[in-house]
Amino acid sequence: MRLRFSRRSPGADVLIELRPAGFDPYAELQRYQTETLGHAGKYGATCSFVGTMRDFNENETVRRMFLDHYPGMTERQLERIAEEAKTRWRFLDALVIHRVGEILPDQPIVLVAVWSSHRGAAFDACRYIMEELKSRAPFWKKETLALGERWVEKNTGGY
Amino acid sequence: MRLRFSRRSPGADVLIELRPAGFDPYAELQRYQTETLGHAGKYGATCSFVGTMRDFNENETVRRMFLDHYPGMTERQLERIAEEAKTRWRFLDALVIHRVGEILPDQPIVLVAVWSSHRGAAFDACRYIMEELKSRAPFWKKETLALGERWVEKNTGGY
Amino acid sequence: MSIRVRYFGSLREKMGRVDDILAAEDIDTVSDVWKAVSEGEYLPDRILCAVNMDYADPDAPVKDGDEVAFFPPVTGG
Amino acid sequence: MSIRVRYFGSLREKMGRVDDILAAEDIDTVSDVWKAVSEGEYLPDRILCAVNMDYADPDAPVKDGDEVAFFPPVTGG
Repeated sequence: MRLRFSRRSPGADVLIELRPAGFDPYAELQRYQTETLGHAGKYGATCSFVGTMRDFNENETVRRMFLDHYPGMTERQLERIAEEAKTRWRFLDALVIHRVGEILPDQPIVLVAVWSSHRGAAFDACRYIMEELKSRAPFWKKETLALGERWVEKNTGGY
Repeated sequence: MRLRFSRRSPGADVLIELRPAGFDPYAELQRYQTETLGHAGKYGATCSFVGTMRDFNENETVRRMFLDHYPGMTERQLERIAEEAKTRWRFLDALVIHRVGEILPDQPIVLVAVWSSHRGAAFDACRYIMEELKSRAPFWKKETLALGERWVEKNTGGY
Repeated sequence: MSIRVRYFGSLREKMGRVDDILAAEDIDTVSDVWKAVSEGEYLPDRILCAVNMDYADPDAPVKDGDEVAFFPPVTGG
Repeated sequence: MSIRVRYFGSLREKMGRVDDILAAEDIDTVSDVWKAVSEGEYLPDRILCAVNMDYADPDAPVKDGDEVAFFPPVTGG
């Protein structure tokens, strides 16, 4: 699912994608910047965040994970979050990629990147999108442990 | 100049490099993560920042730039900044790459990346290193305009 | 009237089903929907609600054709 | 005594040289170094100072063999 909103709000483009298969966040950044981003020479700052699956959580070894989501609502909420960020900070473009389905340790779960003229906006908007995503985007993690499975109960705050 | 401090302070490694030639920050991140970083499955968060040369500054078109530095002191100050970050936040590894010499618009100037277990530390430490670098690391930019040259007078704050 | 009720995450497993179609006439709010699908229980504080894919309060109104969803706190990212 | 004095950025162009070697005996502080290389001027507020590659105040002591540097505000990143 690829959701691109093209300059609907003043200034910024945002691409939001849900991915059922693994992705390389740095190859994505490179490709997006080269092929999609229309601002060569205009952006001075890019802040990106990559969330990666760890092989442990709350003192237990985690073998793999299933990421449930709510098709339609997940994309809509990510879009809302990006729109809010656009009203709060001046940036040129943003990219959000989030995995769904089966994930293995060391695989990327989420990439958020923001391109802007000045670094403050890039850092602030990237972090805002990440934090809001963590608290509002409808995703649910189920971990497979050495013995049995468990749903992750709650995300912790990131500030 | 490649400066790696290996677990001198508890926990974190840091690699600092000055580069006389262009570099691709996302290829560097990918390579560093694959070849150097010894924490597969342990880091859940990576925050990175890339500063890119713009083709304008203070209402003037900038054709190219020369980045002067103070060999020895520049590396030492970057090392100090990274050490301070290590005492303030818990992270696993950090990478700082900074260009020196002739730079063209759209080329990367600086990459700062921080790997940690939790996202708050990655964001905070990455931004701290960038801000301190901007105010304390001995680099000086001289811009070539359509007519003539000028030294950049001062960096602006990023918060 | 007809309301589709969907469940996600651990709540889906607790409910033992992915959705319900409600046809009852005496449903005005999200809370009423929950009571109808849970044999009269009150909506637990920690369960989040959405109407037509937007977050909604328990006392938000629902109408014929709406899609109502219930799910635990989100854990993406 | 012998002190190497280095200049960077725009200050290097203003000084018209990359460094000086000071041999004077009556130099105790960074300010004294500046006066010696600038024909008695006071150190401008905006010029930063380093002794042996660490930032230093104008009244920081200098000794034989030190490397002292003067430069404008930094503009990297």
